[in-house]
Amino acid sequence: MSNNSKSDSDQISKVELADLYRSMLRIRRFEETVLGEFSRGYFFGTTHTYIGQEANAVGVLRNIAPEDIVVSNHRSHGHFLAYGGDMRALFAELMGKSTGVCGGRGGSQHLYWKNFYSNGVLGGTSPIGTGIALAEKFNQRDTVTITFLGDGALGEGVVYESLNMASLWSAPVLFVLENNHIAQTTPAELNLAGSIVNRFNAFGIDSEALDTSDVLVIQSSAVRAISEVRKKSSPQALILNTYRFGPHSKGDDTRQEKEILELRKTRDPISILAERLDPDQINPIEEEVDDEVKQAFQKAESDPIPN
Amino acid sequence: MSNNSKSDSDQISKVELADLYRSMLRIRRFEETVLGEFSRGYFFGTTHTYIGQEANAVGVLRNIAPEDIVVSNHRSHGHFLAYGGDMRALFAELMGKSTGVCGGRGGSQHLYWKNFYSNGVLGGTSPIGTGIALAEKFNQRDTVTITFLGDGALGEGVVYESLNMASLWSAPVLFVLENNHIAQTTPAELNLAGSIVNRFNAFGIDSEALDTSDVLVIQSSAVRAISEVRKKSSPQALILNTYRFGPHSKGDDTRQEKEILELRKTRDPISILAERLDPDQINPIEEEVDDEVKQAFQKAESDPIPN
Amino acid sequence: MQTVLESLNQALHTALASDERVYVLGEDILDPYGGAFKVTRGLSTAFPDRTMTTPISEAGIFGVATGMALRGLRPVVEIMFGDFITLIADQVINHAAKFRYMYNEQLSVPVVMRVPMGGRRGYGPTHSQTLEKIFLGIPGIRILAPCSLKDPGKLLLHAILHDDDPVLFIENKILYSRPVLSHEEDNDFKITTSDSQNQSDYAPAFHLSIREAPSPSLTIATYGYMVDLCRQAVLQLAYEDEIFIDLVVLTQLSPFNIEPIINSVHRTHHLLVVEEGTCTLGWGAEVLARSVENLGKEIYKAARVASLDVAIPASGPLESAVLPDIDDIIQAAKKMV
Amino acid sequence: MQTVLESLNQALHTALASDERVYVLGEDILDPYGGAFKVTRGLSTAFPDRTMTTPISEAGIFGVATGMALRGLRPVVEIMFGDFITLIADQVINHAAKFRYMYNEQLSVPVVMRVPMGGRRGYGPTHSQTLEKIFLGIPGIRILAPCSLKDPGKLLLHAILHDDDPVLFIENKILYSRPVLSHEEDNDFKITTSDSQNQSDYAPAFHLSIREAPSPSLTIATYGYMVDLCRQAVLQLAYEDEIFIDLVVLTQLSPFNIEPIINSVHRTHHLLVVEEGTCTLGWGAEVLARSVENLGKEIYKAARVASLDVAIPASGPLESAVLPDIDDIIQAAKKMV
Ligand SMILES: Cc1ncc(C[n+]2csc(CCOP(=O)(O)OP(=O)(O)O)c2C)c(N)n1
Ligand SMILES: Cc1ncc(C[n+]2csc(CCOP(=O)(O)OP(=O)(O)O)c2C)c(N)n1
Ligand SMILES: [Mg+2]
Ligand SMILES: [Mg+2]
Repeated sequence: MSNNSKSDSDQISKVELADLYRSMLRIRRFEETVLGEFSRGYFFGTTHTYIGQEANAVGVLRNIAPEDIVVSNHRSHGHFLAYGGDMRALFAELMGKSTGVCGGRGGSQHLYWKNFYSNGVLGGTSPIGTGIALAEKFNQRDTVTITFLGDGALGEGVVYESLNMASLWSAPVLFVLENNHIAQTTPAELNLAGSIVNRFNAFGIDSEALDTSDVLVIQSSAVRAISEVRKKSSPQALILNTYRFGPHSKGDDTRQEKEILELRKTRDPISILAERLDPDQINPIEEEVDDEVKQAFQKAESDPIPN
Repeated sequence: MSNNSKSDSDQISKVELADLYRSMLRIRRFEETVLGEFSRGYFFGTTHTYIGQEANAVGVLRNIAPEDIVVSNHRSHGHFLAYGGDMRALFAELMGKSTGVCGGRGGSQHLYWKNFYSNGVLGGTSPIGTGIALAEKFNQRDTVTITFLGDGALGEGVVYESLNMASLWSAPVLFVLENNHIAQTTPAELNLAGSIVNRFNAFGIDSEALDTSDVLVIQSSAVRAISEVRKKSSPQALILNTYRFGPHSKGDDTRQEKEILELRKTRDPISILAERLDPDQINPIEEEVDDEVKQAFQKAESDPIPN
Repeated sequence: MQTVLESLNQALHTALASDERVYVLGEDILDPYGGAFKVTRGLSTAFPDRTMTTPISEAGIFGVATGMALRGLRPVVEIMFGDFITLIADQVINHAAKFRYMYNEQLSVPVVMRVPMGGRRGYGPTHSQTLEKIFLGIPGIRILAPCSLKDPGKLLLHAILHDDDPVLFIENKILYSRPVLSHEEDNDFKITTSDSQNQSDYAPAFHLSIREAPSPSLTIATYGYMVDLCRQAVLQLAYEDEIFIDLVVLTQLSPFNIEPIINSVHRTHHLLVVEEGTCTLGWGAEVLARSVENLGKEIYKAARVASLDVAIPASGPLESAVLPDIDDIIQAAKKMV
Repeated sequence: MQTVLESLNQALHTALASDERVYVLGEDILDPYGGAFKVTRGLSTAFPDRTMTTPISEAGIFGVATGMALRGLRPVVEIMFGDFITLIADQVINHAAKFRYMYNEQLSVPVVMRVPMGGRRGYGPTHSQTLEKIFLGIPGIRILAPCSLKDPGKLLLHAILHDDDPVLFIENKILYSRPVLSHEEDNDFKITTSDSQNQSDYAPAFHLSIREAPSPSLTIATYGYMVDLCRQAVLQLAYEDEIFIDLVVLTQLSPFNIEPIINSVHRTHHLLVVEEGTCTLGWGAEVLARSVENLGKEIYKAARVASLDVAIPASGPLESAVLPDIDDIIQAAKKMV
């Protein structure tokens, strides 16, 4: 397990720090808007927000190659935005508009754009990510496929079928296991026996586990892992211990408020990175992002509904 | 890993040795008869014989308590006979007779009698065995459930769902993994990445692995494992490295004949045990078993067909 | 007035209280959350030892419950969304449903799986389906679907306590918040319970007709939440178009016993089946098939109202266009008579 | 003369040879074994890099193939026994079949799954089923079933090379050893290919009638291995009972296009559907449903011959009693006309 390391950030330019900050803040503000406006009836269905976990998507996806592939799950907004997905198209998708990522057919959990795929059936995406990685390998492309899974998804058997095949056939896939210690309302210890790291290792897949909300640490581990997957053309796992600040979907948080306040104090990736920025860098980014989110929301809102 | 240990057998009475020998020989002769007579049209469907693996079923089931439960798979004849199942009823089941274990409805892979259950869908029995173990536990019975799986069945995701739940809920189940290094025609190394032992351990299930065809060694490990499962009321695994001498079902052995001859020479549980018996013990047992098998076959053969 | 949800929740409480063999398993069913749709609310507080929250392992959970049922318990499993019964297909079809028959009637498997089904909430393609069709007709299981008539909880309770075979209990999500109507309370409809049941079929069938209406010229057969839509359509058709309908409501979908429908069509000669699932090979297909097998040219016209044969979109307007609604029923009925 | 097995095997060879994007995945498909039923024989020798033997992970294999299909390959998956399509239900229904529609037609999933189905080998309850019914009617997949008529291999080849959506290809095990009949070779029957196909439907439908027979009074609709049984029944009914039949054979089961059947029933007014799966909500249910929707009282009588609604026993005599045979078809036909 690595921990926050100041030395990493010393190497990193102010611009890069600002970009990382902006990336995470875009997700944060997007999700806050979704949660805030949901009750006003702008959106259809339900939503799973990424607040608190922003450093994972941003840290992992910041440096991927343009051809790299992302296989995401029900909690996909952060992954989608960090991948480069359009904010207005994502708002529009949640609003069921024809300009949405999938013309409103998919909704929050079912996105496809460029090399980004998400689906709402837990674990079911893992063999698909493995097959995607194999296809790229067979086609002599040195693409890396990144499959995001939550701790709860480790309950699904098909995940282990996938680990086995990915390992047997050396699929160039990075499994990113976001362990936010909870699945819907169930704490990990009621869902998971044994050890997450060992579950990957048992199938011959090396893994690294981090327990940090520092995007720089995640970024550097991810860069290393992705480059190894690419070089060795074989699978690896990155286990990110993380925390969800919001409800599972909407208003269904059964945890103590105190617990969440404490998490927000100690594990907020945005505050952690803010300390590394010059104070005068922050305000302009905040304004820029607020403005982007507001505009994206308004445009999406005035987009046509499909017929 | 343990190995053949002479000291074990020193403690064991001649009667017990003879009983173990008889048990294994009954399976061997039964299976030889099935294979031999199959082409004559006595049996329906197909069959998976246990020749070479007799020490597993006999070693594991020899000392179970009367209330203990066995959950078996497609290769169930050996388990069934070692459990105490009636030979004639098993012949009759394969012949589709109304006196069969399940009146001819189940056939070779689908047996139920007393506390013995088998089904032909690989891996699908594992959550069922876990549920059975839990039910017994909830009912304050100190029963142990023994679930047999093959190396190939480790491909099925539901097995891992079961390991997780068995571990989480402390189900008193002993997983007996018969690794005969092949699944139908596929060698284990083309099917399984990583390590079998680690797959159990990753879910918090302790295991012991043996590489022996000595029934005494298997028996002593099984006795220990079963008594621990019973005492701790929690799951364990026993991994038995073993070898199948016959075809997967009928005439579908793609291995070299040389390889099998070598196995028969070095890993035949019956020859291995025979060395521990007085030579004059053996003949009567052989005759007795031959006679039993012949009678069972003939009776089954003249049993009525169902309507 | 009680809602369907309250009725089902009460049934679970009663089941756990009245029989020690009852266990409830499911994802996220512990209090204070009490399950994704709250049908299991309060159970873990009242019966902590027999309310088991599970990993996200639908096949595994159902297999564990099957094992428990084999050893004398009476487990009830909640599958969080009916869309995921795909994950238990093997455990249902090749295990639980087969055991009694293939083991020569030597044992039985009293397990109940409760599954919330249906759309109209914008949950999108993987959380909105009405998928019981994949199990309808599978030998060895009973499939029940409560509606807002009479006593959905009683149906569930009977399944849990007295049915010795696997039961799939289909709960439409929209139905949860609807009030349960007793036969006596209904001002518009005369409701009779069909007496043409098999001995072993404890799930009632109902006939609804508008009080004092002329004899009907069309039979509508339906179940679940669609009953509510059909009632409204029937009223509108009567008052605006003078089309009078015998509404036949089944609560047991499979094994099929469509005698109440046949009896009605025998008189009306016109049969419309309404269901929320996609049309092709849904419940209605078997209803029409059996009807024509039984009645031949006594059926003048037959039709189905169901979802379009596509995935269910998340976007509200698209979802509405795919799912059947009152107007679809009215239009279909008008075309027939 | 070529057998159905040889025809299918050849199609796989041709597919691999003619398109680099084709991969074949399945359990135990490597030579010398060449797959449980030998349909994949020789592939691993000729195309070692594109013939992948897999772990026993039906869901996983199919999911991997879906991923491959998403990235431009054309994978073909063999599920060793059709009984185990239960294990891929989620991957099929909630993944592969949904993707094109739910991702707004931005991609497609050209994956073919081949599944041996059917009984008559005494394999017992978990290895003898005809289970395609659980996927029939699911939006987004095509279900094909070759028979011994004309060119089963061509059908498979087209599905692999040219169909951009998921295809479930149903192969009856008994059919494997049957000779493939060209239309010209048949002495008893006049065989015509129905021209009432949709543009997108490449799978042919056939009409068979006895040469020089009077006009038929009954339509029998069927597919797969049951075609062989129906042919014999049709001959016997003609020669012994002077009942003349229009035998309509479909090779595409789903999406349903039963125009050829409707056209025939329009003339005969009597429809018998024959299939090997259990009766309730099998293929025949939808055929009857659509027929009565289309034809109303033009159908005088309709019936189905299918398996009894139980698991398939291992014992030969019991299995025979459960599965439909020639005599069942003859008896059913005689009852109708
Ligand atoms: C197969 C399946 N079962 C159940 C669900 C319902 N569900 C959606 S999210 C969720 C919890 C997921 O937990 P985890 O994998 O830890 O991801 P997180 O929500 O914590 O990001 C559940 C149970 C589902 N989507 N798919
Ligand atoms: C779910 C499932 N898939 C495929 C099969 C077909 N099948 C029967 S036995 C077998 C090989 C099993 O290998 P293993 O588990 O190692 O047991 P062994 O035969 O070696 O005893 C296969 C693939 C099956 N019965 N069930
Ligand atoms: Mg989580
Ligand atoms: Mg093996």
